Amino acid sequence: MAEATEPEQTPRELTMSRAMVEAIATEMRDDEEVFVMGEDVADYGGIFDSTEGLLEEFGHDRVMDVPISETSFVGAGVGAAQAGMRPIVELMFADFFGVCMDQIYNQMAKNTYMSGGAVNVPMVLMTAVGGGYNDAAQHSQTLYGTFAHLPGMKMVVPSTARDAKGLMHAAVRDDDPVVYMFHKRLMGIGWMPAPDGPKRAVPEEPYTVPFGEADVKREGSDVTVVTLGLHVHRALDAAASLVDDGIDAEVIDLRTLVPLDAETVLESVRKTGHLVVVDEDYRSFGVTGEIVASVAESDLDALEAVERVALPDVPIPYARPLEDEVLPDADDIEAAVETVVE
Amino acid sequence: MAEATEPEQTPRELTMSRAMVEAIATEMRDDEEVFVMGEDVADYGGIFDSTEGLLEEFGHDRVMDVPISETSFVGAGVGAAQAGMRPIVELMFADFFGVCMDQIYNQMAKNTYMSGGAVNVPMVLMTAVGGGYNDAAQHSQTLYGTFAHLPGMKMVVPSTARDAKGLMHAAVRDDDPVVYMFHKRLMGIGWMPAPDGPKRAVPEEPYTVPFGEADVKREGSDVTVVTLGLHVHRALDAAASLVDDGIDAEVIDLRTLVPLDAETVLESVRKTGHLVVVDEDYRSFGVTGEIVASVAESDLDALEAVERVALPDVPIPYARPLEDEVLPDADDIEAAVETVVE
Amino acid sequence: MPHSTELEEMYGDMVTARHYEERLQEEYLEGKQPKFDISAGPIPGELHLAAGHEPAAVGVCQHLDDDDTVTAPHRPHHVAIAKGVDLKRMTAEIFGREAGLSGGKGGHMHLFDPDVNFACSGIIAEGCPPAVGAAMAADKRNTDAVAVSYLGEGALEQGGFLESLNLASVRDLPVVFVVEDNDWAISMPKERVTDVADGSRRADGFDMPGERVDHNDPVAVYEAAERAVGRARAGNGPSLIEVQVHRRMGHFMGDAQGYRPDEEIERLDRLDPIPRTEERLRAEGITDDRIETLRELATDRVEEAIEWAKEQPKPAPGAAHDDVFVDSPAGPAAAETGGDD
Amino acid sequence: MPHSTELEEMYGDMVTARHYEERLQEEYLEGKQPKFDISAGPIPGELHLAAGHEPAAVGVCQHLDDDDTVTAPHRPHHVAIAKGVDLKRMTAEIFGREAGLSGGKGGHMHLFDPDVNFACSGIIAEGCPPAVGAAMAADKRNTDAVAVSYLGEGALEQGGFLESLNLASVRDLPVVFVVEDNDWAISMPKERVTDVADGSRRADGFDMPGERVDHNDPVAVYEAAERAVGRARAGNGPSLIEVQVHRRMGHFMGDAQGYRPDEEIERLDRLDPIPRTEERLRAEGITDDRIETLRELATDRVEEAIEWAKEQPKPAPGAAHDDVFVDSPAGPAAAETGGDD
Ligand SMILES: Cc1ncc(C[n+]2csc(CCOP(=O)(O)OP(=O)(O)O)c2C)c(N)n1
Ligand SMILES: Cc1ncc(C[n+]2csc(CCOP(=O)(O)OP(=O)(O)O)c2C)c(N)n1
Ligand SMILES: [Mg+2]
Ligand SMILES: [Mg+2]
Repeated sequence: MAEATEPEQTPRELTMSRAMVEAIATEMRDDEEVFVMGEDVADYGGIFDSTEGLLEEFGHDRVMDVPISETSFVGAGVGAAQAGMRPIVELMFADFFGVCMDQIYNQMAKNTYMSGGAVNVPMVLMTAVGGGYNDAAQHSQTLYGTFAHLPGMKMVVPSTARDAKGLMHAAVRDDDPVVYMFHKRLMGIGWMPAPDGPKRAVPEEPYTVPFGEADVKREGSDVTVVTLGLHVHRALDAAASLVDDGIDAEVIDLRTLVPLDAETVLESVRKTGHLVVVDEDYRSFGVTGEIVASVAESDLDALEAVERVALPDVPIPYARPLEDEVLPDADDIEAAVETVVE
Repeated sequence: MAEATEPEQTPRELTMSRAMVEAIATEMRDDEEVFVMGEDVADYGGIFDSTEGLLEEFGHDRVMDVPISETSFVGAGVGAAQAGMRPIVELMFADFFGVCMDQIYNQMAKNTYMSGGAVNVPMVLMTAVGGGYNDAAQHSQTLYGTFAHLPGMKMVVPSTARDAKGLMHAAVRDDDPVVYMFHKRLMGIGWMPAPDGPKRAVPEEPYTVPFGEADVKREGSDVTVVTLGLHVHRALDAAASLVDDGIDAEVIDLRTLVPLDAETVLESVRKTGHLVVVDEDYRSFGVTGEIVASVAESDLDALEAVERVALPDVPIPYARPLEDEVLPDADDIEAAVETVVE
Repeated sequence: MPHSTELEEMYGDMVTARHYEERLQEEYLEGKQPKFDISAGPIPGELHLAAGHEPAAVGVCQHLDDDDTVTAPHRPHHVAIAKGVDLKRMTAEIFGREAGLSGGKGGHMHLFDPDVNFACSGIIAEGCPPAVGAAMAADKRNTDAVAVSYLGEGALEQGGFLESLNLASVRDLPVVFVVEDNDWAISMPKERVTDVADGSRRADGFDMPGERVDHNDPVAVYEAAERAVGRARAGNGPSLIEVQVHRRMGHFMGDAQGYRPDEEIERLDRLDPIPRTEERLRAEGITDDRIETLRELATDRVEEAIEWAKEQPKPAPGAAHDDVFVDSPAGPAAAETGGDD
Repeated sequence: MPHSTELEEMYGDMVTARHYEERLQEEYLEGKQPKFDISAGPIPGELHLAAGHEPAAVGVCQHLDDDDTVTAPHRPHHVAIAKGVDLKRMTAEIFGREAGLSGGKGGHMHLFDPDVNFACSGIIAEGCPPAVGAAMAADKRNTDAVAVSYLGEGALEQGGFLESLNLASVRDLPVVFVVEDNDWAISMPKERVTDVADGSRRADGFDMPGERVDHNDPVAVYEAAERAVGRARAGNGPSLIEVQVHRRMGHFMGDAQGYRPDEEIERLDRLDPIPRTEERLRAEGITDDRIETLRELATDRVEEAIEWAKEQPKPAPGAAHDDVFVDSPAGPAAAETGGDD
């Protein structure tokens, strides 16, 4: 587990993508064994700017464009990692996991265990998630639950530039495979406007954000809103407007799903009694169920009311009114909060 | 939705695999458009006897061995189904989903929705699940949560020969894609001893078991044990021995995960107040979380205590003491029941 | 050699497709003023246009009937047009309208028109296996229908394509794989991702005929496809055709193409298949007037489709909950799982 | 041509591997008396034995050092032995003991010996990409290590293999793909699943040298591998070798092989590579006494390993919770997710 080494904040602001790239570049400078591979990561700089500028500094040998054959190159990452290198492999969209999941979940995630710890796989699988820009059913998913359900991979989802940098440092230095999911809407890409939230003061020096520590992004006493990724900002928006109704919401950003910081959630629920779990992934058999169940199982008495806000169990539709209907927004969160505190 | 057409029981007993094959053969006789394809489904009769005897009656054209290239043949099933045929495609082990998940979840499951209902995919994806025979991390999983989380496919898991037959008839006749997961330990294969439970009186004539109706396999008043597949029998064993402690357990067999019969679970919990969810799949972000959360969200007050019994979040180990440690058994269920009713 | 009516049909589809893409580009970009925001405007999301790919579409589809199946990838419009997909409803789909082919649920990467057996998928090479399945259905039913699977040269490396070659080959299925080689997979040039410049050579390892059409010419494609489709229809199994095409626009709208050499972009007009096809028409004795008429017909058809599409109502939000299953809601629990709206 | 010490080494590994498989078969089946129950006895679960495959293992691995990587599929023992995997700890793993290579967590399809860079996976062809990755690491680090990926002929159709050919080829990586063609994939004969009888032709579509060794002979394999490994080590890129081998036993123990023609099974002894290799040894002037000694050494080694393994303690149940991560428990929530024990 990476140590928490967060320094004082400095005023410099970065987009989330710049913060990620800064961490990757630093790790590449410090360690020859770190390299990046993926589709369009070199000259293009990553479709969502996740590798922007790396080619110029590190060249095509360490920032490798690879054929559109995810099983081969994700698996090559596994092989290189087992040989002791530290590959950062980009899967362009998490939605594409279906063409290479065996390498991800049966090899990358299990080899450490299946070898009884004789080998390990220090690899970062970085991938874009999220909808809200009308890219339809095959390019808009978060799939948080799909990845978190299968054992052997750590899983991180930053919501701010500051967390993104610290989590990336921690991911590259981690000796285990880490799935690093960045939400497209948070990257600060020119053509995909981001909420203001994620652009944050980011310290210049390297630091790590430890895995398994949720972050209370807003303290409150009436209701606990648990979420991650883009929806941290949706929840903060909802919390801001709930103030007018006299409701003081606590917003917890899980930051890592594996390991999961159930403790911080539980403590908050013990304080507020009310729980709303918000997720951009499909509702059933996923993140919201897990969070609710973990609280119910640990301290049922602490729980006075609970609601889940998530994508209903439908593929993500294309047209704006349809996508808006199914993606949870701040209003949905407000409504759920009002239901639980009523 | 298939109509419930269960006739009176007759005394004839079949293994689960015979019951499945009987339904498939009947459907193949009735409809030329039904065919079977998979690895070793022809001469071998299916590694787990799921197609035993079909080759003899229907020949190699309708019982097709196909190359070990799951993306191609699962996808061919999708294409044939969209063309109006009714393929039954076998994925030998659910554990292999990683090499073909795109066809399963991005095409088979989504094409109906993405086409706004213009096309549909009447296909059965049949696959073997489950551990308990020391086949280790890549051949022992149930992955119930993984499949149930992703929208667009129905999902059935029989626990008895009687249900297996009726669910297979319903699956083949359904106009939507159905993932039919059969537990190896329940098939009644000579070399893999089954619990006595699944071998049941099976009516000769065809009948359907409707989707979305859980079955109360044992009525009881003190605690609700919700489970599926092999663990229905583990739960019944636990219930039998809990009688000695004066505990009367109700055992609910979900039978289908999609659609999920949350209503039957809720009614039972309203009666007993105590809930134990038992699952052979990984604990986190899966079936147990969903069941607990759905009850908590619908009627928190009905719930006095809850426990989850599932595979901890570790890949499935090989050696007997290790696998026994992580697979839930009747003792684990008893212990959980005792915790909730205490 | 196509006879002159066929030439006219192919040309008509080419100019329809070209005008269509140019107009969609306009509509798309117009909606993203003053600042490019991918989710703004009448056509949101990614948009992959196929200007410069037309010969691959028309040369093959000229041999197909409605009963034949075509699967296309993320860049599907030209193929859809050549296959005879309902242009109005397709356009409405791209504009996210209720009257769209999918009622607005699919968008431009997920066009389904069962009347002409056309479908597409946005995942690289994943249209190949369903095409093999459609061919399997034709084979089992003993019809003479064939299936054609389109893919980009960037998909030549993907497992789903390679597996499909083998499955089609071992079962002698009536499939034609058509590779549109536009030299680029987004920013990756072909030589960076494979050592084999001639993609049709992928067929070699599977005992399948492979043929490359080296210039972006509808007649040459027509002739190669005549052999391949004929072979398939006669029950003699699958083939692979690679066609050299040219991507006249960015990979998707908004792609600044910084990675692309200027000379290459400059060359595009010289390589444009449309004027070259016009020359061919003239050589066949088709008059300039007739060519002009064909162009006008194409333009009118496109304008009409776009106008019609834009007049259609948007889908009601609640429709988002339908069509997960044929018989949605899917059972007693459907209300429970119906989400947060 | 291998010199005589090499011949002896290869023969030694062949008879070790053969005796090993025969003894495992005995142990496995003995534990399943009177009724075959897959989970009973000292070796539970599936067991895939490689008797009859030995030449493919020894002929290639003879060219490898500990620094070279080998990935093997579900039928790995002969390759592991030829690669120099610790026989005692491997055996302990197969018997599910604490001293096993994986402490009993892996079993026979998941053997990992990092000391000699050996790994295997039970998913068809999924060992190929990691082998390409090991070669990529060698390439980046500028060592002369190579990687060898073994697969069965049934894996020739699988996307993961085909993609790996291309990735290795386009980056000129030092990989050798070795296909063990035993004519069967469980019950499916090769001709049912592909039209290409010579699996090495898969290389054709990727501009890679492919070579087939048509008889189950360690010297012929040695020579083909000498070219392929040499090519890889010299930085000249990947190759594909297919070797004809014979499956002397069922696909897994307990497989009654009803699908297999009697004549074929009867032929197996005539095709046994071990007596034929002995003839070769004699031709090279190696005496019968020496051959007998090599056999005895092999037998002793195997017996010793099995005996040792069976004496080892079983793992403590609690160990099942370790090794998910290098630094398990994985964080504050580890206790929470620790399950139901
Ligand atoms: C499995 C998968 N990987 C990656 C992508 C992202 N992607 C979409 S189009 C594209 C490039 C495709 O290139 P090519 O096949 O040559 O078609 P073109 O765009 O040139 O027409 C990529 C990488 C995808 N959709 N699916
Ligand atoms: C992706 C995948 N599909 C199917 C299987 C099941 N399976 C295990 S071994 C085998 C046959 C393999 O045949 P081949 O590659 O020729 O190797 P052999 O067993 O003959 O040595 C199959 C189908 C698997 N393990 N992985
Ligand atoms: Mg291209
Ligand atoms: Mg074989």
